[in-house]
Amino acid sequence: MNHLILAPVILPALIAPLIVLAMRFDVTLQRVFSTAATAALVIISAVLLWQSSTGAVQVYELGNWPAPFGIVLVLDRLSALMVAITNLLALGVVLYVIGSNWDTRGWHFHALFQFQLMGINGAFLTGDAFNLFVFFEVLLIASYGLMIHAGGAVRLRAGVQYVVFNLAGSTLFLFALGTLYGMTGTLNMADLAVRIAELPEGDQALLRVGGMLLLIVFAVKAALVPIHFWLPNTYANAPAPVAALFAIMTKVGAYSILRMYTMVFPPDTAATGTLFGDWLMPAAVATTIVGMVGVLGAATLSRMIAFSVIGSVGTLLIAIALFTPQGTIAALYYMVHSTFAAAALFLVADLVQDRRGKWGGDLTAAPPIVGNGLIAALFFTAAIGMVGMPPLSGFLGKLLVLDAARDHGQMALIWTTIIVTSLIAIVGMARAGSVLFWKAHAVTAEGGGATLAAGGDEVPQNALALTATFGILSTMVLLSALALPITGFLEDTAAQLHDPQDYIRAVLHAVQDAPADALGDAGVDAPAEGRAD
Amino acid sequence: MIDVAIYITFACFGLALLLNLWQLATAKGVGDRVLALDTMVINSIALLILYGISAGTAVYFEASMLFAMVGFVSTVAYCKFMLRGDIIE
Amino acid sequence: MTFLAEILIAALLLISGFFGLVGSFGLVKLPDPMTRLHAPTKATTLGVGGVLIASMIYWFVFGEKFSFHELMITLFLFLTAPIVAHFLAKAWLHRNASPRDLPATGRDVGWAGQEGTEAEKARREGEA
Amino acid sequence: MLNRILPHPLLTLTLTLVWLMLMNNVSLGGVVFGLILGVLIPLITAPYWPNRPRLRNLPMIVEYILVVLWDICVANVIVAWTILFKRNVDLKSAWITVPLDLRTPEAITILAGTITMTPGTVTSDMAADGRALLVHCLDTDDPDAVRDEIKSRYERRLKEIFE
Amino acid sequence: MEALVAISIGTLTASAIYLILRQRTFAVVLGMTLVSYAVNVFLFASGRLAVNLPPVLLEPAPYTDPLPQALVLTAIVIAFGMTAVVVMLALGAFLESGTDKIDMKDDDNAEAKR
Amino acid sequence: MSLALIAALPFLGALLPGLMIRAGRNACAMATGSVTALALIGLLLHAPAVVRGEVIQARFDWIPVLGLNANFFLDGLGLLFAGLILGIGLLIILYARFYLAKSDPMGQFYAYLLLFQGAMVGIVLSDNVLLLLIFWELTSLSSFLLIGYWKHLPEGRQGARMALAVTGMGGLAMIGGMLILGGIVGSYDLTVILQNKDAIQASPYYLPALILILLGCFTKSAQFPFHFWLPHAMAAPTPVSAYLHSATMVKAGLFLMARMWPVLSGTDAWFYIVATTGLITMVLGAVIALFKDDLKALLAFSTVSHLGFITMLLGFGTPVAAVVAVFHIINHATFKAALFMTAGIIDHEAHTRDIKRLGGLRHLMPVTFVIGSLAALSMAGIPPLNGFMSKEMMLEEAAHTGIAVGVFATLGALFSVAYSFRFIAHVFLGPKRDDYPAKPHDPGFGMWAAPALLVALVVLIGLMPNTMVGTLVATTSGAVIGGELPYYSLKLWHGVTPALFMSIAAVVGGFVLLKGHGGLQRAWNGAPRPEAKAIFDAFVDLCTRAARWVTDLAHDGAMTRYLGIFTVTAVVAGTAAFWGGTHGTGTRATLPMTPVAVVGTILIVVASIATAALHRNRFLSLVLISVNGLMISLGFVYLSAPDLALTQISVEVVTIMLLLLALNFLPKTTPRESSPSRRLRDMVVAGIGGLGVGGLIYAILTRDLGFTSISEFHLDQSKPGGGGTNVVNVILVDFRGYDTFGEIIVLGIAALVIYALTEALLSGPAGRRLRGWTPDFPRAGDRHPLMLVVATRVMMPMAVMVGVYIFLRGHNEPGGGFIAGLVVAIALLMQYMASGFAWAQARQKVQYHTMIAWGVLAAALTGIGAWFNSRPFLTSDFGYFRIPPMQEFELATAMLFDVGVFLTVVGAVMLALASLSRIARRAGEEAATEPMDIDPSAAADGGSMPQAVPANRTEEVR
Ligand code: NA
Ligand code: NA
Repeated sequence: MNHLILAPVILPALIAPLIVLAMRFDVTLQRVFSTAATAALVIISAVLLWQSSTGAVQVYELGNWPAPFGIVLVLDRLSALMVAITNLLALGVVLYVIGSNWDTRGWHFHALFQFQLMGINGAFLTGDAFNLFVFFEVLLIASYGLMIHAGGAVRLRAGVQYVVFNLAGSTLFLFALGTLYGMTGTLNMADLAVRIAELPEGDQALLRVGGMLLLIVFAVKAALVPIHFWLPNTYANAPAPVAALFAIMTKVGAYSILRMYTMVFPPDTAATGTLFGDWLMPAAVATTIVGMVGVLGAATLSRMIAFSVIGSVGTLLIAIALFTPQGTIAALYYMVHSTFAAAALFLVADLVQDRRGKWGGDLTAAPPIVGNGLIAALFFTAAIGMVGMPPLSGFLGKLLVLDAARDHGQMALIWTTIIVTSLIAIVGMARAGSVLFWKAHAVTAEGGGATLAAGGDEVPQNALALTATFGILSTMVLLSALALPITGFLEDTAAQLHDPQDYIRAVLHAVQDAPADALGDAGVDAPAEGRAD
Repeated sequence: MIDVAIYITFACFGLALLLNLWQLATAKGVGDRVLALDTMVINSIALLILYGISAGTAVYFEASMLFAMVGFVSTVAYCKFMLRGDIIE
Repeated sequence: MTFLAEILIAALLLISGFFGLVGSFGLVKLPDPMTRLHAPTKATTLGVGGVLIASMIYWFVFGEKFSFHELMITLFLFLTAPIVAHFLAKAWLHRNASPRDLPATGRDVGWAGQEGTEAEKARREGEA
Repeated sequence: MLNRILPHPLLTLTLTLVWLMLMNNVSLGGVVFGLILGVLIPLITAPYWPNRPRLRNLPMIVEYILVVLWDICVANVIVAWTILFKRNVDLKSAWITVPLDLRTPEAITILAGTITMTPGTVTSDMAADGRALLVHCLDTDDPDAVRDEIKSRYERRLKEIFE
Repeated sequence: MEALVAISIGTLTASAIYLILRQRTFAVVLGMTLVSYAVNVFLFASGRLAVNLPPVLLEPAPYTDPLPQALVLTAIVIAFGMTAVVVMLALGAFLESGTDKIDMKDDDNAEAKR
Repeated sequence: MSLALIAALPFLGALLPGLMIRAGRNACAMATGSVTALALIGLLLHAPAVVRGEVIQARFDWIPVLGLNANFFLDGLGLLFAGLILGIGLLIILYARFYLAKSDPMGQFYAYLLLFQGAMVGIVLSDNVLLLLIFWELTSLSSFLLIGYWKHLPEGRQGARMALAVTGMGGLAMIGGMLILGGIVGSYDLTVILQNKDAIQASPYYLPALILILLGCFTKSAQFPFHFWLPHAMAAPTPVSAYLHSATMVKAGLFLMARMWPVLSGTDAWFYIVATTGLITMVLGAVIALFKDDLKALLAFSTVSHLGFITMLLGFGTPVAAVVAVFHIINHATFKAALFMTAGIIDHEAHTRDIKRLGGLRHLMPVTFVIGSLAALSMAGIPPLNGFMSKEMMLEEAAHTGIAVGVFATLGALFSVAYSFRFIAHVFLGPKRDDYPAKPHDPGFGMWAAPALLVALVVLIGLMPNTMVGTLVATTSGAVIGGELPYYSLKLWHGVTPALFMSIAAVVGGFVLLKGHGGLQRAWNGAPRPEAKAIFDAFVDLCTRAARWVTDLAHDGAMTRYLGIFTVTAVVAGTAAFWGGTHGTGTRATLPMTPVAVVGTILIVVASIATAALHRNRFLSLVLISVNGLMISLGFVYLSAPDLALTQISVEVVTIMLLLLALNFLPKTTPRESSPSRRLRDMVVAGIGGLGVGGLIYAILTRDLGFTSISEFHLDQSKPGGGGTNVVNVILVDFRGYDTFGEIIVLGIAALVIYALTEALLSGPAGRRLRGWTPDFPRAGDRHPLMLVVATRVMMPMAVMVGVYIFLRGHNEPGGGFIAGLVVAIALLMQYMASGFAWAQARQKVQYHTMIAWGVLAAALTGIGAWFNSRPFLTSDFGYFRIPPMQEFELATAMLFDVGVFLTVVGAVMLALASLSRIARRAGEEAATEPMDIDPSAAADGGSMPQAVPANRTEEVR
């Protein structure tokens, strides 16, 4: 029993109410506690990552009830990895937020931020399908609050769209869960896997419906075409640091697909076969195209970044939809990469918008901003990462995806898509960067003006914000430089995912160790067994 | 004998519900519809108690109690809205 | 004894069913909203009341326990029904009646719903 | 002091009874726990009930309740009759003003409620100074008689109870 | 009985979808409320139907499946929280922008203005 | 020095210029030069071994799962290119030190230059094609930065973007090619690939791989039809042009063709694609070069032409041609770099590069004249310079290949002579002019040293080819061919060969052409011809517009369509999934349809359809929603779910109240906006959605569960393990207490979000708008009617009592913290409705924020409490106690958890309503100071007159 597994959930769940209770009028205290908690989460998740790297699957039985009857948290390589990137990203974002004073532009930022972390970490750690729904809701409702942080007409209207679309998604989630429970009588993911493998033949069609609806739910979270529509307006209108944090949100969907469709509905399931991969792949390809075309067509910086998020999700989902260990390695690497790439871009976008005054993020020429060179460098670095040019991790990620897709039936389509859309994205990002940072000099030259005056006094002293941005950018360098140990870890992770027997055994040990009929006539004996330490 | 009475009473309240529905669907003003809704709640309470008798259980009692409380509050809220717009000014 | 109780219960049930039905029928049948208001506020209270008393007797005789929590609901309904009717009437008056349609209060002020409070009036005048 | 602990003794009693009703049995434990709650809850809710009226004349209370209960039964029959057998065109509904002698809000509320629960009348509004009730009659030939009956049958008794 | 439940869920869902596809936020919120009713009943029904077998052990066995009920309770609460937020958000959007249209065609590309 | 270090040095060194620039421009240039020199020395240390035929290697694992490893190797080809890159790089660094103006940020320039250098060295040293790709793309990137170095010039920006787009495209295509190649061979290591010629050429994927790789090479080396980007990249500072666009980057494509030559060449496809492309490029480039007035443009197209020249040779696929290609690579690097630097000097001194404004400079700039002329003569292929030799050998090879090839090759050479002579004649010869934009004179030694050195090489190689480069050519050619060297000889005089005549024809023809240049130029200018840049720009612009159009069309904010698509997607995908699987009809016995159930269903059906049909009357639609809620609660009771019924009905009323509070400020009706066809469409979508869901649940309901549900365990263990008889509640607070924990947090967050939103609204434009808000329908008098106030006084304590009751019994009978919380909240709401928010709030001691926080904390701490019992989070404990005179009662930690639920629910509901009430207050509503508006007992005659209190004086809710 390793209570540390619970820490990524319970720590923010304690800090957030504490902030509401004791320090809701004191921003400084909030900052201290929020940062300290997030830093602690980074350390905790590093320890968890290290623990998971042994290959052992650790199970935490909440309420001391054995799976599948109670809810369990499961720490395997994948969940440890996801928790780690979440908290690392969060640390960067919270520092940025403090540095840029975003947290003082509205109420309850830090409390909502901690709840958001709680929701995301919880979703990654849970081993129960319905609990996944609950934590989806936790992270969503916190994200609603963060998205509309500081208000404003356009943001609120975009917020309405965001909430409504996700409510529709959550509703579908429940329909899917109802169907799955109705067909299998269980909610535990490992138990679902076991039961689905033994499903009566006549129930297969309905199970397929359940699986498909669930896939759509996750696809909504991941922003897969044609149900990605919530994303551009949301990300483009959310406060930029919040959008940066949201970079992990689409990954929650991707994670869920990876988890569910390698363990619960693996391609060798009699009932479902390759159904999900067959549907996912074309959608992923379309997503990549829509996203990268959007990058080229966007009129504002944040919208461009939002579309690049969609495009990267498409590439990620292509890798996932392969449902092979190679594909999963590629997917995981690209997932980590694209999270930080998108976050970095959003933070840079905020730096830019903050300094451009009335021009904001419009991709039209304006006088150069304060610190043009530095911010341009940050932008180009982030953009290089996002479009997948070397030496940052995006290029390696795309290579991994391409290489993994080699044996897929749609190989030509996949390769063409990824390669052509990369070009489109390169052209789009280059255009944006050149307009924002280079054309600015032309404006000065023509107008004879100096740099944007607005910068001088209004832009806060934000060394911390710059540092945070730099920190997030440097993760892409590290991902690239440390590719050897990282891909090694991911290789093991993929192996663990594609052979879920260890996971299932670890979760269901109580049932499998007990006599076969323990469930039927458990009577009074079972608690002794079930609740033993 | 009780069973028959229960059956008839069920039918009466069921019919009453349908009449309420009819009123709800055809009434001209909103006030009439709120009244129909309130009557519906009362009839539902009767049905619940009746169900308790017919099933021989008291487990549904709290539901009818809550129906009574909630029906009242929502009707008042609807009326306050019609009167003042703001229900908790 | 049991037989008597059965008859009593059955009768109460039938009475309540009858009044419940009549109340809802009146809702449909009566000509205008104010008259319709009379039907359910009265008939249905007795309708529910009958069932509640029947339930109490039923438990006392067949459940062999003294059940009186039904009184709780009765209490509640008797407390709330007049308020509901009052509010519905006020709402109807507000939307459909003018002071001319109503009798005089016999005081130097009008009816509360029609008149509004002094503060309210002052504010309206201030705006105008 | 006692007033502090028991701001509304009658309410405490009522709540204890409510508790017993909820528990649906009478036991010593139940009474004790009900009393505890009956003391605690008014302590919390007391601020919401300022200017609590004092009740006198207990027999009159009982009498009043019985009268009203009887009238309710009668009301139901009469209204049922009206609904079922009287043609709508024959209905003679009317508005009547009932001037009030009562001053206590609680008493006025009970009167208004009684009016609504009894034959063919609904309390619809109150004068802006609280000195008259607007009552709607479902079907009456003589509105003044209705008004007089209300005043003599109910208001008189309430005045004895409350004021 | 099963058919009645299915019809109810189906009609609720259909009405809800129609409302969700409307242009004004209020209608969409209504639709969301309706569809949450539908999905709650759906989830509840996934444990199959039973009459008068509440899962309260004071009554004699058998019992209906208690688990979907617990799930629905959680879902109801969550849906309530969500509805509260979306109502408030819709109101806020209306007060800020003067329109309660859910489509944002006019100012689609507008950046967040601070 | 390890190869990896040689490749890494420039990258590491790229940090230096930025630091050293603080120590001055010389220090900066010195530091940069040292880095390059160090790498060059490291490289040359390996030279003897390479010449001996050894292959130097360095290997590091990087991403073994992908086969992408940091493997380097050095053979003759690598040595030549690395030498060129570092050697010329050194000269460029020297040259740039004097070329750059004071205002140019030199640190940045050198940093970019070193990045580029590192990337180039990486390309030529890579022993892993994926690694090579990385360096390949890096050159595109760093050249993007270098071309765009002068940020204020639009040509620089556009040129940089075009270069990036074109070479980036090629690089991406090459990724595909390399991946195919690696797939065929089973390794991405070049040394392995190079040994698998047969496997590669036999593979069906050979042609796609070839085309993709060549795309990369051609774009990089500016081969037709991708030649157009190169001249526009000339907007870069001259050192960049000299380095990237003559000596190194553009040769990366050639390098790769040479590198892959052993495995890719020798096929018809190779010959036709590569040789033809090279030939066309050579001729076309030369023709265009003749008509360019900008010196750098002339040189740029000349470069294009010479690259075509080399490409063609590689395309011939014969070993001798390969040797010639290698030789010309060396020669071209020397004379072209010198020429670029010359052009730079002229630009620097005369302040123009326009040939039409130049002429007669031999008098003013004698040193430059000598350097430039010698280099140009070599470019023209005039003996005894090195350019002559390789051109002769090329013509020889062309003549052997075919008549047509020979003719075109001669034509190319002819134009080459023409523009070379033009360079000399129109810049240096002729009369001195008096209208130069500046006063030109020879620059200082520092600036002409580098080109002078190169021209010295031009002459020396021409005179003593074998001494100078014999070994280098042999070693390199050996590496390219990957086998036995053919017979060849590097010398000026090969005897009377076809090439000699072709050469003579070219020189004579070139002279003639130059004489008639004036007329030809006019004809050229007059002739319509496609302008590549315009086409490219138009194309990119078109793509951008198309991308914007299609993106904005699809993402126009039309939420209604988004949701429609979502619904259709779900239905279509769900249906498709269904039809693909085996479906057996359910055999479960169904429950009888009772009349009351039928009535309930009718009510739900009618009410829900009516809600949709009448939704434009918003208030009415709420009433109809209530009917649904009521009937569903009734249904829950009927179907054995009392807890659900309780929760549903109480949640519903709170929801309705929230909606009513919001509706107060919203329009009361919805206009009819959709067309009938649109409504019909939506009805169809809604209909199939409803059918799908209804069908799905019917199918589930009519079949038995194929397994034992896990809830059997819950029923078994509820009492012994959870200590409660209400299994639903035990599941909520114990078996699945963690779900409930999440659920109350959702509720708490909802309240916080609503509060934060209200704050934002009140401080924004909405707050101002609210101040001027007037009700949209007349308000009745009597805000707080006496009857309701009095009734509430009795009912609120009773309702609180009911709440306590429901809370306490929850564990064993229907009820629990959540429902209790709602009941209490409803009781408070009743009070708020009766006497107004302000009056009630003033009597309310607990802050709702605090309540929510304590609720969540109570639940969490209860769960954590189990840790001290060394049990997992949320492990419950319970026991039975007895305090006389009460009966035995149970206490469970789960109840403490339920207290948390209770507090959160009350706090959240009330905070949400309080927020809405604050909006109302801002809208000009007065706070009530009395519990009721009309209190006949308060005044002797007449009701009390409630006094309005301005909003700001009443206590704000936090
Ligand atoms: Na009456
Ligand atoms: Na527990």
